[in-house]
Amino acid sequence: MDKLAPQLYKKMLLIRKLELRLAEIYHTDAVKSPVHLSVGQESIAVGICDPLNKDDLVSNTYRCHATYIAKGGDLREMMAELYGKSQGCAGGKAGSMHLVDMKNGVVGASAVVGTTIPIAAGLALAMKFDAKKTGKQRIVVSVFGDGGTEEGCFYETINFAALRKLPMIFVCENNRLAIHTPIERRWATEKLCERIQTYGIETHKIDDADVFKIRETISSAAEKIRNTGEGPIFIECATYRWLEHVGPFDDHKDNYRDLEEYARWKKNDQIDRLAGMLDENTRNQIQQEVTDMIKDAEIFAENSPYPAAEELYTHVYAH
Amino acid sequence: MDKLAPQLYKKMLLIRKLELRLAEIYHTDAVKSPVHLSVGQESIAVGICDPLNKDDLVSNTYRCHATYIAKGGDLREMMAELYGKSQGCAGGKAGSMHLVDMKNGVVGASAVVGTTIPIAAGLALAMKFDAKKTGKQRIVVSVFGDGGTEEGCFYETINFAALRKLPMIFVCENNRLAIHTPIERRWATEKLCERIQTYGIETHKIDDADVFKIRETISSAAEKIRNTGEGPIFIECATYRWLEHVGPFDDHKDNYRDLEEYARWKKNDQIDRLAGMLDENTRNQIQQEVTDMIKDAEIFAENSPYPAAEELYTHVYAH
Amino acid sequence: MSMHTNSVATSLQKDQQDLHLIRYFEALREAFDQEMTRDPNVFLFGLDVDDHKGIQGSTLGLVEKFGRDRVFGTPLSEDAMTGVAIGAAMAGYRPIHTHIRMDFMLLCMNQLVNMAAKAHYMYNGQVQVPLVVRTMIGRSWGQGGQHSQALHSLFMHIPGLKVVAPSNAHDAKGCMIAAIRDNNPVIFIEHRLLYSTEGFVPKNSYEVPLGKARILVPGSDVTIVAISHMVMEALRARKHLDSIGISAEIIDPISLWPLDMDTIVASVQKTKKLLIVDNAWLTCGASSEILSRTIEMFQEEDHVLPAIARMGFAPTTCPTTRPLENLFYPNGRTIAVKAYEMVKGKSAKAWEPPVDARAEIDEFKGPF
Amino acid sequence: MSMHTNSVATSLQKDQQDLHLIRYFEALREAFDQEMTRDPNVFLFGLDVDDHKGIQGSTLGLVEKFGRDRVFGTPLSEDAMTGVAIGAAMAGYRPIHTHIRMDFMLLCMNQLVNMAAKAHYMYNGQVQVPLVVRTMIGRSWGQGGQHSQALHSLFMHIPGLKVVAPSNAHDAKGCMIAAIRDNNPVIFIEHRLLYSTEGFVPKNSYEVPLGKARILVPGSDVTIVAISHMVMEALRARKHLDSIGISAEIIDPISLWPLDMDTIVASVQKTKKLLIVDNAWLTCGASSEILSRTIEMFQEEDHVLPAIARMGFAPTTCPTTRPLENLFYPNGRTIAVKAYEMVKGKSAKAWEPPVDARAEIDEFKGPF
Ligand SMILES: Cc1ncc(C[n+]2csc(CCOP(=O)(O)OP(=O)(O)O)c2C)c(N)n1
Ligand SMILES: Cc1ncc(C[n+]2csc(CCOP(=O)(O)OP(=O)(O)O)c2C)c(N)n1
Ligand SMILES: [Mg+2]
Ligand SMILES: [Mg+2]
Repeated sequence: MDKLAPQLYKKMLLIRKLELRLAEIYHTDAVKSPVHLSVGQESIAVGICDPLNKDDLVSNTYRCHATYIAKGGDLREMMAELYGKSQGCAGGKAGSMHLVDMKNGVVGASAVVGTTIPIAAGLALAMKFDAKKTGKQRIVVSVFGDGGTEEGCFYETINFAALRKLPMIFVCENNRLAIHTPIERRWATEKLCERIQTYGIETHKIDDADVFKIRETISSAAEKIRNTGEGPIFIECATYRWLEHVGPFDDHKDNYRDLEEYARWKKNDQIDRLAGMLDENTRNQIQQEVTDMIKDAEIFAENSPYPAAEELYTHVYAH
Repeated sequence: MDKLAPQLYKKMLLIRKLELRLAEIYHTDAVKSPVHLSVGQESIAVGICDPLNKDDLVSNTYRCHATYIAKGGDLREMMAELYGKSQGCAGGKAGSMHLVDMKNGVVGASAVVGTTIPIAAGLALAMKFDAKKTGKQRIVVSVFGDGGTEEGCFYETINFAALRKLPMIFVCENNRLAIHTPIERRWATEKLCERIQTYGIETHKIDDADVFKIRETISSAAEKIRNTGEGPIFIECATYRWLEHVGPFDDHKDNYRDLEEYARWKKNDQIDRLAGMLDENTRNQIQQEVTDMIKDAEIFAENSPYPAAEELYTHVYAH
Repeated sequence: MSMHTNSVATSLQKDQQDLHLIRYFEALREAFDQEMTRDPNVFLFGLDVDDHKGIQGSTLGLVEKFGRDRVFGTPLSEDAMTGVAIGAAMAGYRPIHTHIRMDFMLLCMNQLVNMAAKAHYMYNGQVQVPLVVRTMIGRSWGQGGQHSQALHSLFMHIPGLKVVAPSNAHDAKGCMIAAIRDNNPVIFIEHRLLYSTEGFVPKNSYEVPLGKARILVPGSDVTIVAISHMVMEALRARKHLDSIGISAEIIDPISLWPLDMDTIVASVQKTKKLLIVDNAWLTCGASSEILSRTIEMFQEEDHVLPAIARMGFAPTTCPTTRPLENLFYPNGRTIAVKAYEMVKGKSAKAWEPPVDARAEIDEFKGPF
Repeated sequence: MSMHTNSVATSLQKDQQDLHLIRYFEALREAFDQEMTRDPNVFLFGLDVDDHKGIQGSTLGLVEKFGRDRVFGTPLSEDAMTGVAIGAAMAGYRPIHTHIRMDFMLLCMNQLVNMAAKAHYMYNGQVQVPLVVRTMIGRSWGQGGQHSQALHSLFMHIPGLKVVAPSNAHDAKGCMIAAIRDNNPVIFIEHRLLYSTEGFVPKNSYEVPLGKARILVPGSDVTIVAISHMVMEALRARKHLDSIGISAEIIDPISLWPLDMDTIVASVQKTKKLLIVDNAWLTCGASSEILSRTIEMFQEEDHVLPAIARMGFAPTTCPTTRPLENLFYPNGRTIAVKAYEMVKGKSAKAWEPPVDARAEIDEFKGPF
């Protein structure tokens, strides 16, 4: 824990501070993209990505800032992408909902719920093939929301992944909301893990968003898959979205959610918790580093030029 | 059982004899349609449909002859449809894979696997609305194969039906084959009922195709739904397809299936079984009735004219 | 914004005295309200139709008025929910199913094309599918490739479906009422950037018939047929052209299928020039079809063939960044220049219209 | 059947000496075999590709030769399996995904349109999606509305996808090889009724380039552009026309996107008449696009506009019964009559060509 706490703290703080900075500057219109912030949910992204290797992959939804950062996605390129600049991770063509950084193992995110789940399985299939040649088993982590599990392709993918024993970990970030609709209006029951077990899949349910627990669960799951070459493993992580579905504000006045639940989650904030585990020096140092990184990314984004007109026509077809 | 055995026997025999007659005449090209025969599977259709009311609905796949007949679909119109004639149940526009007879509660079948499952849920939703006005709860039975449960829309529908407590019964005809692919290559596990239970749905698994058992299960399920206005209920029925996937022949020489399994199922044939329960007189009389009905339908079909050219353009849009 | 919708109202609603000035989404809501009041079989459902934002306001208040049986949200299951809508429609109800982005309809193509479009024909009239599928085209503020598609031509291609894309509050209300009453599946295409535009709308119930185009502004030199949000751009182009003495006739087909070619061809017979501006890609698009049918109808009558040109989305995925996005879409100025070239000939000297105010685009920053 | 494929082979393969006479499905199998041998990253999967029927023979023997890792069946999950293919392609593999009916592709439009078509662009070149989606158009023997659709225009509409529809064994093999090697998603459209047609096919590996049309038979009086199985009907029409002294030039675009308009326009400049015969519905179809681009290119060059006509499926769902199905499709005789009218003028006296032998249609009774 001596090294782990500061490491996880730093990653979570980087996500939190960066997103709050986005929220702060959003009114300036520098960020010209709908932002789906993960504020309050950081422990999942960090718990998942921390034990992964650089050449493992994380696959995501439109709410992708947190995993992008946690997996080691390039911060400058992320910020430039949000600004719509040519040095963005996708040259300004993707925006906030489709972040991508293949060199750091961040698979392109998608704005269509559920879409990336089977694609992650395809990447895992490729890794299974690869492992037969290289002897080295990489893994994919597929992250999606509770809403994502309502799309048919989720079950199609689960069945296929179990049938082919694909080297992947499914992670459901269950914040009990899809936009404003509570889970009770969308799920017939909440026995998701029980259901997934009927496919012969090992499941874990973590209901307190404890970053160490998430990290440890992923870490042993990853090790097991690497050793045997066989997955998948399924993890459901309870969490809570502090801010509005899309945009920089909180929406607690909107009266569609239980503010006591929010208060409970806020009290359980993993960033506060880990801050409390560090000495002041370390904490200050990390906070400074994080602030500097964000500043640096912002300056990079500001200075980056917008893409030239001819970029409209690049990469329509691959050559 | 006194009246039940002859009644069920007659329905099963009608399906069997009609389909075997189709197989017999198939080489004459009178039937110009790909036929997916249910020979060997008749007890499911009959067990399901026998306890239903005329204004209840059965919804089906392309392998739809059996349920069409069992639910009381017009036999002449069915035969004329297979012949491509204007007096067919769909005027010759639908053929074997899309049989329909709304007046007798047979919802139009579809050649695309899975497609009719959510549509059945829509019909059930309508019946739930209707019941609030009429006080009478009709029900829908949605029938599909083991392959059908692999399509994402199946799970989407199950979740929705459970969430809204729709007045419907799901019946999976599990013949362990999708075309030639055995279930082991398609299902990660065979815990289908366990999985469906996680939605809070009552399930029943019938593994011997016993027509009385199927009838009784459906009958109590239907009664329960009618009384409470709340479903759904899920039933998995094991069965076995005696003939090839599509076409009039058996394909046992093709070596993709376990012939011992076939022999076991043949020995368990519900038509033979019920024949054995009847006295010779009753049996003979039923056989004669069935033969006459088929002959009558054939003559009707033969004499029916082909649709006129202008029929190509009728019913493209409803007015 | 009221310029063009004004003209619609004045030119067409002379005898419907009781107008009010409302926005596109309010016009839709009024249609739902009136039809749900009139016909107890109409119900409205889909993701988020019942939340406190109410699909950008277009469904607000309906739960309270009609109850949760007739206005309800769903799980994220576009495919099955479309099947549910079809089943309910077959049973005699009139569902209105809502997608907040047209891109999501790609998840339910099987149900729409294989069942909704075909059921009435394939079952030889035994069932009807009186279904309205509302769907919104997104645009701007970095929505990008998967939230900005306009896929109407995919539906126009399929016999059995109807497709409408009203461009103003008046037609939104009237078309929605006609679509709800129609006994066929109707793909009802809204455009996010039209939601806040205002128009004079009759307070009473009325139908804008599916299959009838509207001449928004008459003109004599060139016919501009524009679709959905491109109607607004075409009207801007018309102003530019007017300023240099070119008179453009602006036609809004409103209904993309059935398609009122008679109105278009009559106009082109007068102007001899047709510029089609689709709010979509060109290839196999509505623009190809309008061009093709115009040529065919002119040939049929042995008329001299008119000059025809098309504009639409750039043949790329929609990029998020503003400078590229601006190039992706036609606009009032590029449309005006194209029409100018058609009227004046290729050798005419270059003309650059002044920059437009385009409030609905320039000021849009959500909500999404 | 060998008539037209013969002519392809003789006119185009003069220097590829080592030919053999094989059927369409065998040509496909040869392409798979050779490419899978050449490139270990190619794999083939989809429902039933590994059973003893092997997709009408086109995949037979491949499991035995390449093993179950590279040739495998799947559950009935078209949507997710398409995502799996895309993921594997992004990871550097070259999957060939198979659908036995084009109608089933409606289940995976989201993956194809929102991801496969867009990934390379949206992620600015960070990934490629070298994917082949094989899909078969069904026809005849009561397959009807949900097993006979030809939906190529839906894919042509979407930037980022390529679409090919070879009409003969030679092009099937060469196009498949080109499609497998292409770094983009390619929708590869086969037609069930072409499966048994024979053609001379080089034994070696070769590419038929995506984006190049083929003049199958040269002619001077009218250009007939025909797609997929309609190529066979157009060749029958050519014979009828020939018998009354009309010389038709038959063009097979092979590749529907990219579309080789240059070859088409050069032909029409010669013949001044273009008849487009699509194996699909007309509205927003390939025929609209070919017509539109022809007009645009002629206008661009200030050429006198040619006479253009289109034929295709009747604007209905495909009925199963033979008499109606016969009316649903264009055929050699109706094509010939249309071309005759275009050449002779509307007032020409009626002409009725003799009945054709059409073995691939008349004798087809499955297997399905
Ligand atoms: C297929 C699809 N349907 C609907 C939407 C609109 N939409 C965007 S986010 C969202 C909610 C998703 O909820 P969940 O998966 O739980 O993720 P969360 O936002 O809670 O992280 C919805 C319905 C979409 N993007 N894609
Ligand atoms: C969506 C779709 N995919 C594939 C097919 C091809 N197909 C026709 S029947 C069939 C097998 C279906 O198996 P199952 O659901 O178990 O029904 P059974 O034939 O055993 O009655 C398949 C794959 C289809 N018709 N529809
Ligand atoms: Mg959620
Ligand atoms: Mg089966």
